[in-house]
Amino acid sequence: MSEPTIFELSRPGRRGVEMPACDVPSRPAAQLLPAGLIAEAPPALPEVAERDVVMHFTRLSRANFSVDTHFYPLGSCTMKYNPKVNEAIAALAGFAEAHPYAADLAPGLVEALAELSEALCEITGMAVVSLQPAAGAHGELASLLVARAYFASRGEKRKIALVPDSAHGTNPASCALAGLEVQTVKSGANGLLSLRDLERHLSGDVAVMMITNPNTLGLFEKEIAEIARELHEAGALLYLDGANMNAILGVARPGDFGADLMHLNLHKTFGTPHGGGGPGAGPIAVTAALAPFLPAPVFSRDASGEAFLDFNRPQSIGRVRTFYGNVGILIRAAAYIRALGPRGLRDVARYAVLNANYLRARLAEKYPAAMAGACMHEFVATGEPFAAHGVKTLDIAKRLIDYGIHPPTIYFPLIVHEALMVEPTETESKETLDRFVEVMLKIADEAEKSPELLKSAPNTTEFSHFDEVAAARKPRLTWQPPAAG
Amino acid sequence: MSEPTIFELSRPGRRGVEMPACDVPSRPAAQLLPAGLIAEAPPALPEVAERDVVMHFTRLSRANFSVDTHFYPLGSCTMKYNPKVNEAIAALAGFAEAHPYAADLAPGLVEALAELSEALCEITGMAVVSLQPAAGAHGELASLLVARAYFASRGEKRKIALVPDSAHGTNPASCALAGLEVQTVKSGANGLLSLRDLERHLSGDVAVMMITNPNTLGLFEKEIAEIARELHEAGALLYLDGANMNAILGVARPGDFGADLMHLNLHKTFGTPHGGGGPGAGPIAVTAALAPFLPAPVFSRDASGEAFLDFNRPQSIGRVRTFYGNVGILIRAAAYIRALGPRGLRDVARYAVLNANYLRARLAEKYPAAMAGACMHEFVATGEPFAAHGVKTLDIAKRLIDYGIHPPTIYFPLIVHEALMVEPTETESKETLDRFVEVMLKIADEAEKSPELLKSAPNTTEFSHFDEVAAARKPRLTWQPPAAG
Amino acid sequence: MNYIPHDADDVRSMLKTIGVDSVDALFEGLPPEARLAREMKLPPALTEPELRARFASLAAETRTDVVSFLGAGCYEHFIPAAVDAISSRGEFLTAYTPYQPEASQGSLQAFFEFQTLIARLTGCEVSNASLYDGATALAEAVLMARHATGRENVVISAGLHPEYRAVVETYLRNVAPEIRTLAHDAGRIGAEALKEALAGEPAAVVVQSPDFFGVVHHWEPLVKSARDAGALLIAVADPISLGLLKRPGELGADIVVGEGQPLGIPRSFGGPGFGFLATRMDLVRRMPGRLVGEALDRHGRKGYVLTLQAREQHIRRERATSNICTNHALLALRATIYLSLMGPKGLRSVAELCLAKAHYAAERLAAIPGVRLRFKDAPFFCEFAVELLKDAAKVRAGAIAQGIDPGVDLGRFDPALSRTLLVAVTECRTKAEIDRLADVLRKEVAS
Amino acid sequence: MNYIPHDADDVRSMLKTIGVDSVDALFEGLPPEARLAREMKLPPALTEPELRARFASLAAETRTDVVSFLGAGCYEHFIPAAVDAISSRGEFLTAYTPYQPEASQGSLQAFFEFQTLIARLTGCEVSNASLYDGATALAEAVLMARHATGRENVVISAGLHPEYRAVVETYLRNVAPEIRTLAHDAGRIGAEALKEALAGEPAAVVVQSPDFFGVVHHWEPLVKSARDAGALLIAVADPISLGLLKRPGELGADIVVGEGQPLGIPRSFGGPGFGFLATRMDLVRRMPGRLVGEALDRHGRKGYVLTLQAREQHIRRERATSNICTNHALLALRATIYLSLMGPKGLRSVAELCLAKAHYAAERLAAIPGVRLRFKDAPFFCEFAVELLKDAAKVRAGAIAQGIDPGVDLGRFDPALSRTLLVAVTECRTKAEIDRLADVLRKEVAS
Ligand SMILES: Cc1ncc(COP(=O)(O)O)c(C=O)c1O
Ligand SMILES: Cc1ncc(COP(=O)(O)O)c(C=O)c1O
Repeated sequence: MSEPTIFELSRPGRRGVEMPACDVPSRPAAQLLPAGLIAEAPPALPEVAERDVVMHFTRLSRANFSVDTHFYPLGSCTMKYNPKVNEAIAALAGFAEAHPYAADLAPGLVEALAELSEALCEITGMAVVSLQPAAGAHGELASLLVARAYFASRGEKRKIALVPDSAHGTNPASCALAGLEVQTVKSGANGLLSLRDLERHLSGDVAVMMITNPNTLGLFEKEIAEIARELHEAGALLYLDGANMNAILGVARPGDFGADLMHLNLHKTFGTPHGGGGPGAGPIAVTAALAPFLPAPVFSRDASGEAFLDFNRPQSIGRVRTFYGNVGILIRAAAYIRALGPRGLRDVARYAVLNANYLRARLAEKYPAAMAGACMHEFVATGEPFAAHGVKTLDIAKRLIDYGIHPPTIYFPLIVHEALMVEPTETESKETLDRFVEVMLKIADEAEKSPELLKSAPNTTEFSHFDEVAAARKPRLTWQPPAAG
Repeated sequence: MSEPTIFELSRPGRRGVEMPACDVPSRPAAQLLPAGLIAEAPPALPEVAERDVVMHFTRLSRANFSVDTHFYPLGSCTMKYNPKVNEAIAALAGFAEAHPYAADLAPGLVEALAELSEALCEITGMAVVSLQPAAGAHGELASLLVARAYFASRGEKRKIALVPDSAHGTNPASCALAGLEVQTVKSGANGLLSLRDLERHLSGDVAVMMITNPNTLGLFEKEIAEIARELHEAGALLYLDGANMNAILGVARPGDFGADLMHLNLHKTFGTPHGGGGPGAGPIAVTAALAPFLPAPVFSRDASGEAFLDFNRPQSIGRVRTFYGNVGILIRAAAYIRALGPRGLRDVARYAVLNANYLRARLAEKYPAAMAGACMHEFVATGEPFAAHGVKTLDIAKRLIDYGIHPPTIYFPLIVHEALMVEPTETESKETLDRFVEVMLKIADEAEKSPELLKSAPNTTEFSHFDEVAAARKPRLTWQPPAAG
Repeated sequence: MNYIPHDADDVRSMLKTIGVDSVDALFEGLPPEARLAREMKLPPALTEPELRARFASLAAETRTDVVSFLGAGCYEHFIPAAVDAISSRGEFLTAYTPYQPEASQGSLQAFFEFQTLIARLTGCEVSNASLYDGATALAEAVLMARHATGRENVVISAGLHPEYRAVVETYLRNVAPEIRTLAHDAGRIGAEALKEALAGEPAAVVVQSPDFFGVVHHWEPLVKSARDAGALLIAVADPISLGLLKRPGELGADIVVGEGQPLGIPRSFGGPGFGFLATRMDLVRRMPGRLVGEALDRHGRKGYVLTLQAREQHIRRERATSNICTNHALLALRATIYLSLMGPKGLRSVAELCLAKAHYAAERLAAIPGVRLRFKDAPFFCEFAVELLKDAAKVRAGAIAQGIDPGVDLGRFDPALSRTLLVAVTECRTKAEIDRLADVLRKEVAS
Repeated sequence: MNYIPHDADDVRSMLKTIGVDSVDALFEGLPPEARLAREMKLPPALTEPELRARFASLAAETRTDVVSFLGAGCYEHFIPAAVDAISSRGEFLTAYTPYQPEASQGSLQAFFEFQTLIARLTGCEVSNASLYDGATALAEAVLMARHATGRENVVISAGLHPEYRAVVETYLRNVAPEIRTLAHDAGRIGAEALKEALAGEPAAVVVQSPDFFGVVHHWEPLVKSARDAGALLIAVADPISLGLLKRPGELGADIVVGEGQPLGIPRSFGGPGFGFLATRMDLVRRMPGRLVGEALDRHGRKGYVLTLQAREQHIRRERATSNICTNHALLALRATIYLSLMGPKGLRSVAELCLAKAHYAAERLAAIPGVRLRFKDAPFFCEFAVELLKDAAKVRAGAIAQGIDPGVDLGRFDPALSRTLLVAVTECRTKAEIDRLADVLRKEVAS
């Protein structure tokens, strides 16, 4: 039974929530505003009862896979368990009801955000943090603008950004947005960057190199320190895409291996829920040299140790958003960091890496990893061996849905053919991993013996095999009432 | 994929929630308690991670039908929409964290409960209310004990309770618990009690007659006032089972048609959620003559109008439970009553009755109502016409599950063959009712043309056709680890 | 607000289908004298914002800022956030009794797990799926024992919560057996008193441990004496204490009952919590309340159903084991989630924290001039009674003014105890709060 | 707490499968110089009770008791309980971007409904599935306009929220176009100023209405002038005001953006809310952010998929229309639920209440000696600026001491406005509160 849209449930005159009568002496709106401003009718929102709304959206929710209901090893996204206590904490009236221009009335919140900023500095090994960016991509943009402001302050006109071919799409897109010219750097056969490749691209025009470490193949860039050194010698900066920090929390710090600036995805590494696509939070952390250029304000402390919002940053690039950041998410991450403590955070990395390697090892025979050797928190396998049976990675992904498992990330990174990017995260138990292996091996078997099972998958869901090409060719992006027949 | 039990998810040493270290100077438990009191090992609870718990119970929840997800026309249970705002209100710290022996620190709560008591008096037309009983059956017991105390105070030794054959099972069971002897009174062919039948049972030994009105056939007992009069003349009391108050809110009041004492099911009439079986709340309301015998304490007001808990009730039957009642539920009901106001409550009855009659009329051809004519908030149809096809009411019920509708109450009341008791409630829209009709007619058609579809139903659920006889013969009521093989 | 979706067109077309002219016509069957001719005298309807404002302001009157040492059957224990998050899901919250197993496996399996947890917690073979509260569970247990033994009378220990005793008395009022009190001596149950109490061929002996005064009793001698006297031993237990203390069922208690509120349920001014009742398999057909059992479906797959329903009112009517229908399922679910989250180690540590903090508090309070422990030598769990030189109600009022609710003034139960405070200390109280309690009491008793 | 389920046995057996001796061995690929040799200097781990206590005490420092008249882009509106109840469901909360449509129909349909609601609210043909906030939505709209028109420069009205302007400037910093300010005259936009501002071949004209000072502008002349000048008109709108005011899209605005926080989202110190961006279908392939579209599956059944992904960074990389990936989906869901619950009548009545109460407040405040409306003759919606005889920061501090936060001290944006308060009055403020505001301001300005 497919659920109708909320518009189809609408009936003229039906009411959901009603508002109280006006308690002030008042005139009609038409007398309070000049002619021509008021719409004849309110917008055509659906007219539904509260009961309809609750049933409709509750039913819709049940059509989702989610971390709370399914194993969700979506590579690059760190779909770990999101602690319920953090939801309760973020909902506390003292946080949820604070107004951004009444920081003076919310000193505890300012303190919490200052503590978070400090913790992120210690975790990354960087000097100063800005909590403003709303997500990873936003942090990338903010950082690149910081880098550009830094060079501008030195009278340098560097305009090139080096981006590995394995990079996430947001990296080159952020460069473009920041007015930088992207040059793609090829990964080596081992999936890593090499000094030699890099040297070919280095010049006085290079402003920044964006490196994801561990990279999107789940490998640690071994030459990172040398790369940083060469970049620095060439006067360029090393940007660290921190999306994969889950692998190295407490084990290695970007600031220690040469990063000048970076973003974090709190919605990945620090356990905040992904919300069906967001919101996240993408704080950025920079070295002392770059700190003057951070978006203002920054959470800081005065001489007496009191936390405050520091607006007085004359070299700042300005704002990248209104107010101070996605505070509701920041608070969850702050609570997560406090809950785990330094050892707990380090264990996150250790067990995330253990889980990934366990899956890698158990699946290797049927799903060879793109690169040999140990991985970090995730690994990229290839579905190529099944090509002989006419089976693609996409088919494997869809078949997983039939077994109640959310598919891994597929076809990313772009440099791996038929990529299948598996990130189990540390919160999943050995039993869950074993079941995943069992299912994956069963699917491999099916692929060989009855590939049609995969080609037709998923077979257990309400819908299957959407015609996405037709959908994009003639997009229908809003609900339209059926044409009167 | 059936969900394993929480015990099967257990792994030794795995931890969910942990407790802080002890912050007081302390000795080991064995030094604080004498030998022999402490268990060697704690109870064998499952050892699971928070992630396991959340996933397990979230998944389990998804295997339920519920008001939030399905139409749920379960007769006699008034499965109306449960407003979400009442959940938020009951969770307010000032209510949820109040201690029963600190009423002095919760004057607003005492006020709310006094207002609720008063509202229930006005709604029922009775004099005084006790909020103590935890559910309808509990209210029945409390009321019957009140009745017995009343007679005892008058030196009367009446021991008979008259109970119609259409009564809910709790009525006779409560009589038995109260030490009363049950005599069953037959309903007339029209489904109603008649004075003449009653007279046959009346005697100086009759303490009370329990009447559900509207009765469990969904009919209003037309002779109720006369019956009350005759009972009173015989010195007996009229107990009103208020489970069906949804039909007459604001339209008719038990106190006005002769009831001496009654219970309400707040979890039916006043929109509190049913919780998968409870908790409910079953306040009782009585006339002034019976008020002295109510369980103590009672929410009352002093001369200045201040609400207080009145413990000083020397003739009280005593307590029927600890503390004051299911306050979490009472608060929800209090909010519901305040939200709807007198007209909204009256509309509840009007639309509940409208909805039931609409369904009755539309289904009449295929599912004849047990009794002719208009019904109140529910009606009882019979599945008998389908007997010719080997189809029972149970089969129809199970087939409804395939269509995503929770079955009506079946095989109750006992006096209707193959009973199908349908209570749509007022919160359901005409569209929902129309869909139900459509499905019911389709099922009728299936019953005639392909009865095996019904006999095998449900076909869309994980389980179907449990062997309940075997389950009762060799009950397995706790999870047992598989015998070592 | 009224949550009614109909508009005038709907009503018109529905009336037409029904074949009447007006909604009023549907009520014509009601005799005029039964009808209310006026509008009910209730406050007018409120919109959601008004409703929230009204109840928020009533709730705001509660002094949640006062640190509470109240217990006496209703305790502040830590409730993990996941308990609320899961139990508030609509599918659990808005379903009803799982009579249709195919549409209710979620609730059924959860209750089956609940039964197993309670059985393990109490050391019994079987538990039902919840009753209203601890006191009604006890009353039901007493009735069970009377049926099982064919005997009439009951022995109740003096340490039983007075409200539990009151409820048992109410339930037994009309069968009027003898209720004998098992006297305590300086808080403890002596062999002599036990012997005396058991003399009257009782059906059951009821002992609470930790009892109303917090005192912990040894089950073994009680079980033995009850058995020797042909009576069933009914144990009333605090479920948190069972994280640490011996399980009465394992030691031979015939029925174990108690209040489930401490297991992840807010105090809510005393309800709803839930009652649990666990016993031996050979008494299962005498149990009150719902039972969930494993069952195989037509494909031989294991699922869950309500079972042994022949005990219940909807089948057996006046011969049912109890009149209960609606139970406290949602609270049982909360306890199921709570116990699953805590696990054996978590529950033990809650119990150990309660024990340690209560003993620290008792030491601190006992050191105050004018304060002494009522039962100096009796072992206790998380609660203890102190006798004051002053009126307990006055001391309590004075302490509250300083932000501390120091305990339940036992004068409310017995004028003879009007200088006694019952102090509960759970894992939620910090050392700083206990120290403040001691300071405040010192001041109040001295003043 | 660490939410890691492994025990030593698990680890041992997993390491064996992997073929290494220790977890450390898995990190051997990390060069020693990259590794942290010490433990991070962070406070130690907390258990759940400690964590809650710590954050509850930080939250308790917030003065939620002070009645707030603050707005300036972040508003207190009533949030129906059903919004929280539904949006907190795990299936919505813990899913991610619906790349796998078969496993994400719930989110996809909700976002499709969101797009439709925003399109209808703004009077546009199409909306995306959310951006970060109103200001970034505006910056994206400006970039869109630059691409669509092939022009460089931008005109921004003086009434734009200063933080929005700052964000646009940051985003445009490295393309360095001319940003001309469209001056206001006594709060309003005059024909002359408009003409002057439009002289430089702008790609877009950005006008906010109700603007930062609460003033409402007429869209028609703005649309016409922009069109005549070959520029796109970008409207920045308060979604609540669109319950009452004319919809800019219907009047010809090319792009309508705004902040979604007022639609059922708590203030949370300024985030997360969400940005909305709606436009004409002919600009759809230039839009930033995710789009959900209808699609037919192999059985011809209508469902939903992410569509037009070729615009996005994961496909188009440096040529994408935007770099956005993670968006503000959960907040878009909240708005979807909010708008569904309110319906056209509900939203209109919220807007009307805001309007009426703000006007009542303005009248009350304007009557106070030493207080005057900054723009006496300009129409306004729910917010207005008042000029005080005194320093606004001092007046505000004095009022807060009396439990009223009277408005935003505009000195924080511009020292020239240090005697100006921006007062927002939503449907949540009562007459009594507004009267108290007036009393308190009277006192503070006089003192
Ligand atoms: C490696 C990498 N970099 C950057 C991003 C962008 O982060 P966000 O989606 O938070 O904008 C992602 C997110 O998916 C990512 O995986
Ligand atoms: C007619 C009738 N009477 C009494 C009861 C008993 O109420 P409760 O289940 O609340 O104990 C019910 C409940 O189902 C009922 O329908």
